Amino acid sequence: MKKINAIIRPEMLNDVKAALAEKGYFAMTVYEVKGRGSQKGICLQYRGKKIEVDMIPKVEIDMVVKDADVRPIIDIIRKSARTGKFGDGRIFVSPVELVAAIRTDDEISEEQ
Amino acid sequence: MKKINAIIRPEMLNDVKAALAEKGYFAMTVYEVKGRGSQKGICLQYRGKKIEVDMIPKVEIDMVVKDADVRPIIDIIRKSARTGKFGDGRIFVSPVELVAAIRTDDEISEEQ
Amino acid sequence: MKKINAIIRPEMLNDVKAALAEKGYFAMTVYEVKGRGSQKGICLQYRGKKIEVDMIPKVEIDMVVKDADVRPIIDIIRKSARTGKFGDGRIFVSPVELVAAIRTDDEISEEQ
Amino acid sequence: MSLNTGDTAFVLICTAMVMLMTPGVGLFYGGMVRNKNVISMIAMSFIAFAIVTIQWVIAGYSLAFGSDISGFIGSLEHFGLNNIGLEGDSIPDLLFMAFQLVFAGVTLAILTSGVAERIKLSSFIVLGLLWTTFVYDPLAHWAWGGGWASQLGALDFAGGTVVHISSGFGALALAMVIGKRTGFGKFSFEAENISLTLIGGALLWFGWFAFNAGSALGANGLAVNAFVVTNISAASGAITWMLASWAKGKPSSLGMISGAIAGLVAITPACGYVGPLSAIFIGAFAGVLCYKMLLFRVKKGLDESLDAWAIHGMGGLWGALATGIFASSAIGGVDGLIYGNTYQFLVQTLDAGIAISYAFLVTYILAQIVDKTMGLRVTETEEYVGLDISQHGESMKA
Amino acid sequence: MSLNTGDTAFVLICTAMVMLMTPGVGLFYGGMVRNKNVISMIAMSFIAFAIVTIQWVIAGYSLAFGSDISGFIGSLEHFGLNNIGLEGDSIPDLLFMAFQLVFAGVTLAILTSGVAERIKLSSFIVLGLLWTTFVYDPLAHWAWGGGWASQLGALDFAGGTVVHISSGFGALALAMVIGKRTGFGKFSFEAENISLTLIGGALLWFGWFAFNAGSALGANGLAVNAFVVTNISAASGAITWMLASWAKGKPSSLGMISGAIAGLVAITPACGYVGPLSAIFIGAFAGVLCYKMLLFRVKKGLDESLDAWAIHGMGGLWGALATGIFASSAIGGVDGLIYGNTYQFLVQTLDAGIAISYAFLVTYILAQIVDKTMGLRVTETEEYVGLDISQHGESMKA
Amino acid sequence: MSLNTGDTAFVLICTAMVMLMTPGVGLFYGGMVRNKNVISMIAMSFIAFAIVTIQWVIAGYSLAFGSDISGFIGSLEHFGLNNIGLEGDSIPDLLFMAFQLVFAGVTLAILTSGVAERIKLSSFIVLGLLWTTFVYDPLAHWAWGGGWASQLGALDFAGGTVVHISSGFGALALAMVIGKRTGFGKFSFEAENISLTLIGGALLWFGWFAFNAGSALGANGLAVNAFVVTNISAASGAITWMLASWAKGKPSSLGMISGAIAGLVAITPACGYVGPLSAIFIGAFAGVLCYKMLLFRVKKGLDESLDAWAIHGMGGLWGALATGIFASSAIGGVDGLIYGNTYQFLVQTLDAGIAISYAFLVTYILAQIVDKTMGLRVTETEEYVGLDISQHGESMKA
Ligand SMILES: Nc1ncnc2c1ncn2[C@@H]1O[C@H](COP(=O)(O)OP(=O)(O)O)[C@@H](O)[C@H]1O
Ligand SMILES: Nc1ncnc2c1ncn2[C@@H]1O[C@H](COP(=O)(O)OP(=O)(O)O)[C@@H](O)[C@H]1O
Ligand SMILES: Nc1ncnc2c1ncn2[C@@H]1O[C@H](COP(=O)(O)OP(=O)(O)O)[C@@H](O)[C@H]1O
Repeated sequence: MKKINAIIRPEMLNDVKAALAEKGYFAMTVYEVKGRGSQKGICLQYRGKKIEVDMIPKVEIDMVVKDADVRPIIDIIRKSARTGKFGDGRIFVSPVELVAAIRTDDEISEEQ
Repeated sequence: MKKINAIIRPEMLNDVKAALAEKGYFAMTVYEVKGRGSQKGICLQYRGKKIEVDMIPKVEIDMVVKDADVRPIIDIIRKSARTGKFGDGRIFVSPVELVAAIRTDDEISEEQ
Repeated sequence: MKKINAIIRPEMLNDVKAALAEKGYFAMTVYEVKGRGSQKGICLQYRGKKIEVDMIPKVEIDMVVKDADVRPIIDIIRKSARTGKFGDGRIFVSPVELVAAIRTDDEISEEQ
Repeated sequence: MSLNTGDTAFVLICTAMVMLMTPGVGLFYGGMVRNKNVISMIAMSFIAFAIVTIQWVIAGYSLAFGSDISGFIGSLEHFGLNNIGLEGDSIPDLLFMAFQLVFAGVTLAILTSGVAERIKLSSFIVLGLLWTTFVYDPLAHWAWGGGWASQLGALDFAGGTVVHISSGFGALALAMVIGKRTGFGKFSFEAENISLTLIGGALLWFGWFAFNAGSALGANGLAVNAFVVTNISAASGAITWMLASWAKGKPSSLGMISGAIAGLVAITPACGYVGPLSAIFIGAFAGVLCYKMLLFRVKKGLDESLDAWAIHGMGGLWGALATGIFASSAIGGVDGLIYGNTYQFLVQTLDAGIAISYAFLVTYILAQIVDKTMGLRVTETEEYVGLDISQHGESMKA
Repeated sequence: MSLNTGDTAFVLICTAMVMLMTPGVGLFYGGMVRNKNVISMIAMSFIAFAIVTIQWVIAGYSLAFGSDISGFIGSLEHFGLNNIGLEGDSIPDLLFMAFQLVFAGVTLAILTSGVAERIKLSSFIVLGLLWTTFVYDPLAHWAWGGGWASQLGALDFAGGTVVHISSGFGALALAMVIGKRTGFGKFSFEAENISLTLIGGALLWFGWFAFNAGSALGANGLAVNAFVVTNISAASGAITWMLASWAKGKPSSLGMISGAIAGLVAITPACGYVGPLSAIFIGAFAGVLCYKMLLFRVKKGLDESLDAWAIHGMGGLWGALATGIFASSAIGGVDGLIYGNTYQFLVQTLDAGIAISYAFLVTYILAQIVDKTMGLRVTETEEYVGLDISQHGESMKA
Repeated sequence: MSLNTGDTAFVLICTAMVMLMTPGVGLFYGGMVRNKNVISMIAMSFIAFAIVTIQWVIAGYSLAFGSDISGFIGSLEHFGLNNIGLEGDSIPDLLFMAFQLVFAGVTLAILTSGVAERIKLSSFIVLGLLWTTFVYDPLAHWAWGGGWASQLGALDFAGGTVVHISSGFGALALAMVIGKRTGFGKFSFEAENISLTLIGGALLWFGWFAFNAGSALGANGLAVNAFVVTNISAASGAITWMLASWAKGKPSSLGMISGAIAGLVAITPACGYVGPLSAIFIGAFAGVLCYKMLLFRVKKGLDESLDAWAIHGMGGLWGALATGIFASSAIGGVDGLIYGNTYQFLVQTLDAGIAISYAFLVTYILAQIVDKTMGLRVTETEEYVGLDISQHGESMKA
């Protein structure tokens, strides 16, 4: 199992959710976050001085999925969240060793 | 070290915290999130059409713990957060390579 | 790639951001969280009884960085977020397998 | 007597201020529910006000203030505001109608307490219309429209019985019919937006001046007395609830503001009849009483969710009795028990008792009817996702 | 005639209540934008009020209410409040000035709808000063300062044309000049703080009583009529918008409160001329009409972002016509179409038509001038990071 | 002279509006603190109001307005409102008492600025009772109750000295006794809920009309003058603070609203004595002055946490002097410096100077006493977890 961690524009959340749902990917957890990207922050010209701005509201989507679903999900997110402008966001994938339901005793562990 | 990532009903947070504390598990970080589960969202009947609802407020608890504590903690969370109805939530476990205090120079790394 | 996960005092966020930026570490995602630490919660004396308090507002900084950057970043955070009192926070490091941009098709995977 | 601009100005502004209490109730309650039901809670108060406005203009006012039929209800002579004009005695009749309208509106808003986080919006609208017609309008008639209670000499200056007993005990009946929130007793239901509650509380305290002093229907000494004792009782209730809860744990801001509301409720029927020192006591006792009633309600496992019963119902009951105890003829022309007028105290008791029974029973029946026909309650799934999404298709953030 | 304390008290308090509408507009709109622009939205309403205050005291009042020049504008005789004193006819002249000031303030605040989330603060200040001078002041003069419209007998009791048509169609023109928000049509722009919007809506409803009833300039029967029909129309609009949107999906609280505002807008010009039953209809129709106009606006892909056009513009237009239709001489001394007075209806149509054209055109030109000289809009980067940070250097939390 | 309904209506409503300023102060400050102290900040303003209500009714009113003892304090003749009845000169005496009560309440709420995020609730209650008795009541007596300042002819129309100098310099003294917040100078303390602050600011601006115009104690020309200059000064202060801070960085909404408050503070003592054009200047200067004072305070490393000193203290001082400078006998019967009356300016300076010394010193002593006996400050742990949890057992969300 992998955790996909996608940080996107808040305005694209609905589209991304819909695009994922269409392909059967429902389960997710959503966080309201703030972030700054890698391009050394964003510069606002302000009366001569440049002010570096950071901490722009973003939405993070976490999905824990089977290994095989990682690639298609990344593609869907990319397609539905891309505007081509700075700030579109980023996707991180990391390992998850165990998934346990709370309602039932179901568990899935390791590589799947 | 492992990170336990439990997404539960907001209403159960107090019980879960208390149950964990009773067994000596204090340290945790809590997030307010929204989520949708795996059962293809929840359907509301609305005037004939089904509307799929997502994004229900949840609380996420993150605990970084020793490997040996993972199983007991999962059991405690399951016991204290379970209502048996949809929406009880889910627990994810993933690896943590290093834990470093900020106040002191203490560090714990890798498998423990 | 590694994910650095630093939970700090909200009041130190500006300093930490600035200290990181100075050394060229810009990209990060910030969460408002609540947390309790490992010292069995914090006890308030209240009319004889001790009340254990938890869930103090904290800020979490997530940074996904190259393996080589982990150590310097931890040092910077420690230096800029430390007050020496309880509640300074904690840093976790965990593996990230893939980083994908959304705006472009750039990807970085595994050990870097 | 011709119109008086001072009185008219006063009652006009008071009417606007009482209107503001309705969203005030919504915010007050909205802050106490879970995040997924905040919008529902606030919206219901607006909706209550909107539907009562139309009902009142069409029939409600006439039912309450039309010429008396057997002491129970008003005739329909003022249907559609027929014959309610811009003339009047010191203030225009139409203004009196409007001032009474905003009372009816806020009362229905208080009733939402009992069904918080689980009522179906459509059923609330239907129930609300029935309730204001069959519970509020008769009670208003009894006390102020020439009904039996006023004939007996029962005192209710600004609506302790009409507004607070009716909505408090109505909310209790509703809560019993609709049933507990899923997980009640197992989950913890904590106030999630206390700052909203405090904003609502501020608007309530503000509006209550108009509610009570405005009931003098003129900018006169009586209004001033009502204004002053209202404030004193609120302060006094806030302090005693805070202290009583402090004795058991930490003094929460919710307790403090609830105590203020308890004090405001209790002084409502009395404010035209008692003086400042009585007000200190009335408020102080209300703060402790309503706090104990809340604890009692919780202990009994009743999910009268946001405590309209404990605060408005029991606070209103205490206020009705306190009026019979502390009334001083120097202020409102009638003496109470402490000045030897046992009759007044008995009338107050009787009036409150009948109002309680009537409000509880009729609300219970109406709720059963709505429940049997269209269903009062949302499905468990809808309750789980929250009323904001399931009833309004909206949510706070993200 | 000497001063009347009742009338003076009434208009003083009404002036304060209308002032509260300005932050009310800010909160109402602030709840509808993305989190990164909330502060900007609320702050602009305060800033609008502050700059209009100074402009009005220096020149605006005189332009609107100075002695008539060719039916178009007032003279500068009252420059710097010259000769506006504490005497007056029932209320002091200076109070009339203040009451009119708060109207001018809130009107500019409504205009911010069209440029939400993308206007440069400095440009807004310049544009705001120009707009209030060249659009608001003439329109106020036409209707209330002895200009051509009042000479013709056009009726606008509390500002349907002066306030709502001007700001609604002005916002539309502004939106066209400044262009769509980045991502409009691609992103979803959802209201992120609905509780703020509902707080704002509550303050607006509250203040509107003063806006409309206060326009009687005295605590008299006319004020009472205006007060009552205002409330009815608001309730009626809230209900019909809710029902209309319910027919298509879930009844949102935003729809309900927008319907209330639509009802309030529509009754504004009419409130001194029509009675309660007409008010039910005027509000009801406004609720549906403005809802349809909102859908139309969305369908056309226009980013008049927070619907000042649909609600204030079209609601104001409907109100102007409705005044010409439903006016009853029993209330305000003038009959409308349904009482056979076709002339009045035609005058209303003409007045509204000219006001629409003038407001739209002049706003368009002023916006172009500001755009060409200093640039109306923030850079794309600034828009991306949000106006809170880019214009004010602040943000909500963390 | 008998009661006047217009005047009575006016002062009644003004009293309610000033009451709303107290939670307004709570929201204003609540938005500026860290999330873990929001509830504490708002709750303290309610609690301040509640305890002052009871204190005022029992003794405070008499200390301030009882018959003069040596120019310093009033006698206890009105203990428990003894002999304060419903008759009066144009308005009932009891109403005058209530109007003065709400002033005393809001003043104590302002004082919380200096101890924000670190005071122990129980100590605040004790200190608050002492402070209102030993600082507020004498100052009110000096200015309005027949004390030495009024005998000398010092002018303070609505409380620049009594309310703002007292609370501003009092807050400074408190801040010095209680000490800096942990981490002050090292942490950054940023406003975390600016929308709450703006809501609070709106309520303050609204209520201030009643505060200043109501001080005319009647709906007359003087009230109208006070109303108009109040608004002008607020607008003017908002604009100049905004511009002054713009010159150094971005114009924050906090600066804009703080400037408005500065303008409101500065016009408070002057509003019954100066005209609109003076008001533009008084507000404008206040905006810049208080902004500079804030910067000065920060530079000095003083943790007078939410700037009551800079805004209320220094704004109040400027207002007292400005009254002595700009007073015009055409408005309030007294001339100031610019009309050649040097005496008035000197009296104002003396009055302000003594008030500053008295308020600072006595507050300092009272704070020391409370600190030595019960401890003013929470423990470091309690401060760390926040006052919401540690003092009230509550928290915002999750
Ligand atoms: N290395 C990183 N670690 C943590 N979060 C990141 C990292 N890079 C980007 N982010 C998150 O992604 C968001 C969008 O990134 P950004 O660089 O602005 O996208 P783009 O490259 O398309 O402009 C940031 O605001 C931040 O929250
Ligand atoms: N695969 C997943 N990835 C991320 N979050 C998940 C995933 N599955 C569940 N969640 C989170 O857990 C919450 C509860 O899950 P849900 O499926 O509703 O529990 P249950 O299976 O008991 O109904 C969801 O709202 C979501 O936040
Ligand atoms: N084991 C853990 N798992 C998850 N979060 C933790 C853990 N330990 C600490 N934290 C987070 O870090 C925050 C600060 O930790 P704390 O123990 O108070 O620091 P300190 O040791 O300096 O007092 C806590 O509030 C919590 O959010």
